[in-house]
Amino acid sequence: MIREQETTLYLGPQHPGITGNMMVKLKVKGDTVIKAETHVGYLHRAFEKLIENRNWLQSFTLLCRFCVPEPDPMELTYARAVEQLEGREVPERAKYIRTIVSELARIQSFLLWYGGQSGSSGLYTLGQWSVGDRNYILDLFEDLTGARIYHMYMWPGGVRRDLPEGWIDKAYKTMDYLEKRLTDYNQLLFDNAIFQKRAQGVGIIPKDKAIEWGVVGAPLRGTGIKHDVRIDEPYEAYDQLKFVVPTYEGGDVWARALVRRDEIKQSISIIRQALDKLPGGSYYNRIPNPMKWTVPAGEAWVKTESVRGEIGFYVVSDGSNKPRRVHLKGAAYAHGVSVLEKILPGQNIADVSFILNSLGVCPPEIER
Amino acid sequence: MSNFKKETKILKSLKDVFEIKGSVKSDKRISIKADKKNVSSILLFLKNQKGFIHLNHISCVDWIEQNEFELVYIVWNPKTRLTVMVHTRIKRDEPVMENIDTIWDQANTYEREFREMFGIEFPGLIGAKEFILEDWDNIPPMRKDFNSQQYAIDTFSTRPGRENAQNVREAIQKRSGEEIPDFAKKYSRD
Amino acid sequence: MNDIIFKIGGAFLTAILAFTVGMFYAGLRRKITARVQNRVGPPIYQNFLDLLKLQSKRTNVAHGFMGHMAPIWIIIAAMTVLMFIPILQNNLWFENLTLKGDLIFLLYMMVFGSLGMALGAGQTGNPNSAIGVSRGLSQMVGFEIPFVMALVALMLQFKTTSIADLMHFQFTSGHWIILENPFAFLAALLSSLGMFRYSPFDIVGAPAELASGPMSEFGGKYLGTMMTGGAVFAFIKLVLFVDLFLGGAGNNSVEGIMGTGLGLLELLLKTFLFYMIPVFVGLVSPRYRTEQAIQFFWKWPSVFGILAILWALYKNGTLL
Amino acid sequence: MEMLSSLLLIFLIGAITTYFVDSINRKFTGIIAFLFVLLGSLFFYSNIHIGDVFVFQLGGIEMQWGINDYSYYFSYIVLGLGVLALLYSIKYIEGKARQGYFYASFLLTILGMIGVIISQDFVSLFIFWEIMTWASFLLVIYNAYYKVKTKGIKYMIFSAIGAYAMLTAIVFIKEHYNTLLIGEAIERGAFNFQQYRYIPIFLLLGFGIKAAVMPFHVWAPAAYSKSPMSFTTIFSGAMSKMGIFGIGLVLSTFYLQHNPENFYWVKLALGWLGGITAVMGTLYALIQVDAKKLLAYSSIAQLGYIVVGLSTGTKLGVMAALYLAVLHAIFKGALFMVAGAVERQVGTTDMTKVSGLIRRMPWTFFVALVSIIALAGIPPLGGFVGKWLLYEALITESNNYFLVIVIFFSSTAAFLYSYRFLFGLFLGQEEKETEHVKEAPISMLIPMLILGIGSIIIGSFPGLIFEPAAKAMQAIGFKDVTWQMSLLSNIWGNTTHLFLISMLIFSVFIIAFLFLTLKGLKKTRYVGTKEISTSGELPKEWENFTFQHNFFKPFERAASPLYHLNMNRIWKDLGKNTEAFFGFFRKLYTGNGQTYALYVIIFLVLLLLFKDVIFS
Amino acid sequence: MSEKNTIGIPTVEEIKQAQIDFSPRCTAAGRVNDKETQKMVDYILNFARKHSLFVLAYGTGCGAIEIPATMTSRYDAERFGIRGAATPRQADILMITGYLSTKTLKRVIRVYEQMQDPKYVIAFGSCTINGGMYFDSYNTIKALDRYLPVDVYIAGCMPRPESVIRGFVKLQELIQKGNAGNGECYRENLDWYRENQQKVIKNWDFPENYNW
Repeated sequence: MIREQETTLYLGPQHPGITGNMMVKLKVKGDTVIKAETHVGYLHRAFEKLIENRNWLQSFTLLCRFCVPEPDPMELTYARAVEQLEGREVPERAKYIRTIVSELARIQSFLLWYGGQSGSSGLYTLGQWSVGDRNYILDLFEDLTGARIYHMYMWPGGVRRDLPEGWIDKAYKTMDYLEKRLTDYNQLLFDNAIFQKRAQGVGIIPKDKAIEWGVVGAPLRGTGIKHDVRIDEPYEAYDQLKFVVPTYEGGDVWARALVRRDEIKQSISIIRQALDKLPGGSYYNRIPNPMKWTVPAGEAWVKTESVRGEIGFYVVSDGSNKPRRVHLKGAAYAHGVSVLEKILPGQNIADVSFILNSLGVCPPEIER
Repeated sequence: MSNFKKETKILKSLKDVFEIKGSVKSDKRISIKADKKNVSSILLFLKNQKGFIHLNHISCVDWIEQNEFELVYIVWNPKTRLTVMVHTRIKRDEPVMENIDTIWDQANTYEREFREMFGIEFPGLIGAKEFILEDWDNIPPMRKDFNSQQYAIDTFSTRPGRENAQNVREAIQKRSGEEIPDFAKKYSRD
Repeated sequence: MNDIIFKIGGAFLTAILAFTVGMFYAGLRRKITARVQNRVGPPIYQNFLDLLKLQSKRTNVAHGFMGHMAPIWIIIAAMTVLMFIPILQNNLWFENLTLKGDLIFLLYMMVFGSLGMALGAGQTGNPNSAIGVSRGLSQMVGFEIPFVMALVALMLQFKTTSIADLMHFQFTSGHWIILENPFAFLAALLSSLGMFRYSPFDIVGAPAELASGPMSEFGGKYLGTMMTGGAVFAFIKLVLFVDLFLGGAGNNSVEGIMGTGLGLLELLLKTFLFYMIPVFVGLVSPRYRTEQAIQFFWKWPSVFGILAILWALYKNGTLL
Repeated sequence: MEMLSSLLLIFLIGAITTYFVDSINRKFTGIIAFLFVLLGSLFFYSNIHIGDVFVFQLGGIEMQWGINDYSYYFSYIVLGLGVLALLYSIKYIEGKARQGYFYASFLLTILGMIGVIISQDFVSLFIFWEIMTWASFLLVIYNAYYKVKTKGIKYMIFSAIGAYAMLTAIVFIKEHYNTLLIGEAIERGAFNFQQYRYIPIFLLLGFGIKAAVMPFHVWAPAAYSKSPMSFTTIFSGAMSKMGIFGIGLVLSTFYLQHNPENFYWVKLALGWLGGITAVMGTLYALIQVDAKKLLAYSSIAQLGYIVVGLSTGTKLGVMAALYLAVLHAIFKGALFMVAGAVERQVGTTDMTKVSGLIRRMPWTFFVALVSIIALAGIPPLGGFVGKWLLYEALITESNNYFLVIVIFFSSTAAFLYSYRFLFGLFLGQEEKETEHVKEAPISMLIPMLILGIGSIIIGSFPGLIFEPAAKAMQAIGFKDVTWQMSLLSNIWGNTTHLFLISMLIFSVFIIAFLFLTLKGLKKTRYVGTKEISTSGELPKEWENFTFQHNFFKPFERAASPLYHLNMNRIWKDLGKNTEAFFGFFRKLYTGNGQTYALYVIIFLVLLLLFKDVIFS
Repeated sequence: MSEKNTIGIPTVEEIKQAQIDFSPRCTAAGRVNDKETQKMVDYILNFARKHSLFVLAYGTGCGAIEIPATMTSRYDAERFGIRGAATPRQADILMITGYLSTKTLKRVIRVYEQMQDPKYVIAFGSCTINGGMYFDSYNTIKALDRYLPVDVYIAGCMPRPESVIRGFVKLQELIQKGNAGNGECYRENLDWYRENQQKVIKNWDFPENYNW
């Protein structure tokens, strides 16, 4: 047995710097990473296996737990996939509510990202602020769905409940409050010379390779490539709302951070527009008894934009009351394994957790 | 709806080169069925000639009734924003599929996963044998003939009270002897 | 005989004072941090509870002799340095050994603890510890340079290497050195940010990078003892800066216990004010990478240090 | 007055005897060599007294050997370290080939150094200097007998440059001052920088090369680290001090006869040269992966401090230099012995390969720890005293203020390599590969422990060294040198009480140690280095958990501009550029000691023959 | 059913006989002090222990998403002296935030054993109690107390920060009474735990001479 020359560093699973229960095994020489290896499977719950034993509606309880920081896009994507298979129409009001909820989910996930990105660089104050303010979004969710994290709100055919009374006002107020707080956050983080020094030129994803590597979402837009599912294949009410997809050149942590900074502002504006335009009418096309509900045979590939990037569901039905196969393509699937293993070598140990946070690696999406 | 001009063009060019069956499923979705041995050349063709440089997804479905696995390669063109889904079927008895991680690096991750979860072999695949599971000694778990619940009961010690978890409300009712409350009735449909 | 009572009693008093004040300041820091972060925060005596809990851990793990010794080095360094730093002006109880050692000695003695701790951390065999030590020592070379420049400037300007003399000068003349040589103060202030190891210079134990760096393998009584040493060291640094630049404490002519009380009050006020600088800087700064931190110290603080020496020479009349 | 020559005779007989004993019975070679050196030392300290002079004629040239306080001071280093190093050698060199060669050269080296110390005229100084150089060259190439060209050539070339410089200076002195006696030359002002300023410069060059001063230090790392460690002890501990001895001698006139303020540039140049030597030595020491090389570079840095001390020309500064000269011999001798012990027991001193020896070699670690603390200058050990004297001299008595910062930078960066040395060899993971390693044999431990304990005692009672040092300083012309047993004081009246500090540290240590050890004694588990928290994972056997490579990479990156000044490269470039021009002369340098000796003699003869032609 | 001990919880033998679904408890030495003089000291130490809880930074499951919320500004767990700890050597509390896959279980056991007494385990979420919605998953354990001694369960999926804090307060009550911290019980009944653990973790490669 020959002992390795490089020092081995286990970043995770029990480590303050890792983004979830995963492990990045680093081989380092000096403080430079020579080789990085992602190890996942610590969170494997066999969702896709379990869903095959649940009926179409029961799957929702499992689906939203695919990725904890942002459960709603999972529900939305799956609901849209089932709708596509079944050819079920969604009322206009439900489309708007879905848009609002998924944008709220984006905002709360962005606020968590603020915490993660600043916390991994040692600026804990911002994390305390933003994660604390995230509770206001969760309050909105709670009023709307009854739960803080896992909502199971968006079902095939619409949403589970209509907006409660006074919710719209509350949503407006929350948006106003957040917008005010965002200037504080950005002053603290983006105007900070040290953060700039840390973030610039670190964890670069090359622009010409980005799409081929499977990079999606903010990391892709951080390389200057404009790609957003909400524009490429508009779903729900996005084609009726005005918003900009920010892009920045550079491909480093700094560019990704700037993209996210602008996106959260866009999300707030989208919510405002959707609340303004919210049409009346029904919010739900009733589905039959879920125990006996069958979906016509076929396959569907549906994509949605989450905070970490594009997520997709590949759903196959064999015409029974249970899905044949539900396969999630998480945004972190490429980010967390192959992209990470490509961009980490050559980086400083100090930047590993920083890069992980900026890529938005979410292990449960990888192993499900 | 548009008349799928772009989509049919791609489909036609594919049909010119390869022996495939295919159809335009919906807006921006082209679905083709190909033979196992053609898949990698189709993917290379799509990537190099037609600009489908982004590998969106690879999925695997176990069709135990036909004794086949279906592999679905979903590729995407960032310019035209079209998606091509390449289906292929391989025998369950000899689950071997061509390795495409030379075309897209991230295919390696998918293939390692399928090797572990379905038992499909990809000759020449680099990477640790254990990707998600650890010390797995049963049949690959994502195969349809693997019974997860039975395995769980055999392996893990469970707490009593969960034997009949399918009908929770009934179980509660039986145990407590209470009626199903009104608000709950409202949501239960028949 | 009386002398010995004063010496031993004073030593105990000083140690207790330093420990209490250091721990309370650490608690205060947590409280202030919490308030800035929109939180209530722990009670101000939280650190005492933490310490008590750590010391009352039933099992402890040591990775060999040097690992066992690591906290001891810190305590030795803290106690020794404490004895040589004047706490109050002209106070028999707090005089200790202030006249028996000078600044050069203090400079070297303050390193003693970190180096001993580094040896202990090295023996644990945890790679995080070693990387933390590598970072810590590298950063030390960074911040010691401007600090030494400031000290050399003071020594040249006032023709003494004794901290007691510097304090005495400020007491008698009424001029604080912060005004006599502002550049020295600036250089020392900036390097004090590194000495306190708060953000942006908390690279040694950066949690997101190295778990907790050199402390990774220490728990229970070892961690508790290190915490004690750290608290005393925080007090030492504060008193050192107050003595050097802010006129020291106990500048009153009141006799007896009242005078001591007033002096301590002055000390607390000045140290608290000085302590708030690293604390608030730490609250709003991300962490530097190691080489960035070193380069930071070698840029502006060192320029201030050189200016301080030139200023001292100018004041002395030996420039040109 | 025959005592001095009989002393030299003892060493000479010893050298010859050991050489022949080796071919008869290899077992006793080391012991005999050790006994000869012990005998010589006992003879020296019992029969030779300060003030002894021995004058004789050799081929019309008046030779004078003698001993004064200054040389007596250096004899402590040479003979003290020599005895210990030979005791250490017995086991260290055991089992190796060519022992007779080794011991004979070793004794010749000591003979040369003693000769240098006692010679009071230039001719014998030069002869002994050359004996020392040749003998040491033989030892440098001992480990690489068949690869002389690559290993020893640098040392030889620089020694040759030094020798020629010295010879030139001697010839000039004879020419201008008409004397070959050192004492007379000093009196006549041969070393002043006023009249013939190239004389002292040439002499300083000759001595400075041996003391590994900045631009000429490039031979030192390879020579120190490649020779057997028991010899490096002497090589770095004592022989480099011969350079210091000479520099002190040259500068003494300067201090005494002139107002140094008029020649500020000399002090400045020498001081900065020393400062830069210290910085570069330190910077290169901390990036080394071989412990021996690390110590070699560290030696260069330490010699830099000594040169800085000498350059100040003040009482405190020269005291610091002389103090550091002895102390460096003590702790660096011990450290080289530690490196040698590790080399012998483990087989390598590569810090990327060795780790976690603390439990295998606890006593060696103790010596290493003590010596490293002394080296780093941390109280309460001896090194701190040297650092204190140096700083106080620079701050209070010299007006070379920025040099203080440079020195401080160097000595703070010295903590880095100090830690690197201890961590690299003794701390970190205990691996299976080193499980078989045992503690060094007792005859190697004894000299190490003596030196280690020496630096502890000196830390509390530096007066033990101050006393002879003060006498030595008076011998080279300082007046009223005051010292105290355990009290340091500068001219501003600030003091540091070392004994108090030691007592305080010791008592706090006892209290803290008892508290921490006795509290929860039963429930404290002492575990191995494999039981670390690796983020919950179970480490694999082949994975390496010691942080060994590029240990101070962040510092290296931060200080990267300083690393561009690579003297080695400059010399190499110089060599390459002049290669074409000196193509012919290159052929003369066979790297063989004997041909080299021949050239020196030819040069000498030519110089004497044509001196009128050249220098008129 | 034989008679029960003072706390009212069956012993190991009883469990083996009756197959009752409880993990073994013990009255290990050090938990109970008979001496009068010790009571005061214990009171003070327990007071310190309960107000200084270092939670190991290990998000074992999806419950980890409510931990930041609990620690940050609205809920501010630091009021109770709860703060994070980076390595197991420094930590007091191991929070099992949700389901444990068998792969994670191995790491959790390792981490738990590296923690130092007194150490507490808080199981968080329904899935640690009886498997929750993962009752038929082949990769998650169903009852945590078979593998590690649990002090406090927090039910829910996910539990809100309020209930997390309630769980901590419950733990504090237990600590003050001296009933929390099962490290010694774990050691006492190690064979029982090891048997269960090895049933799930197939390739048991913990070091043999492992002195935790």
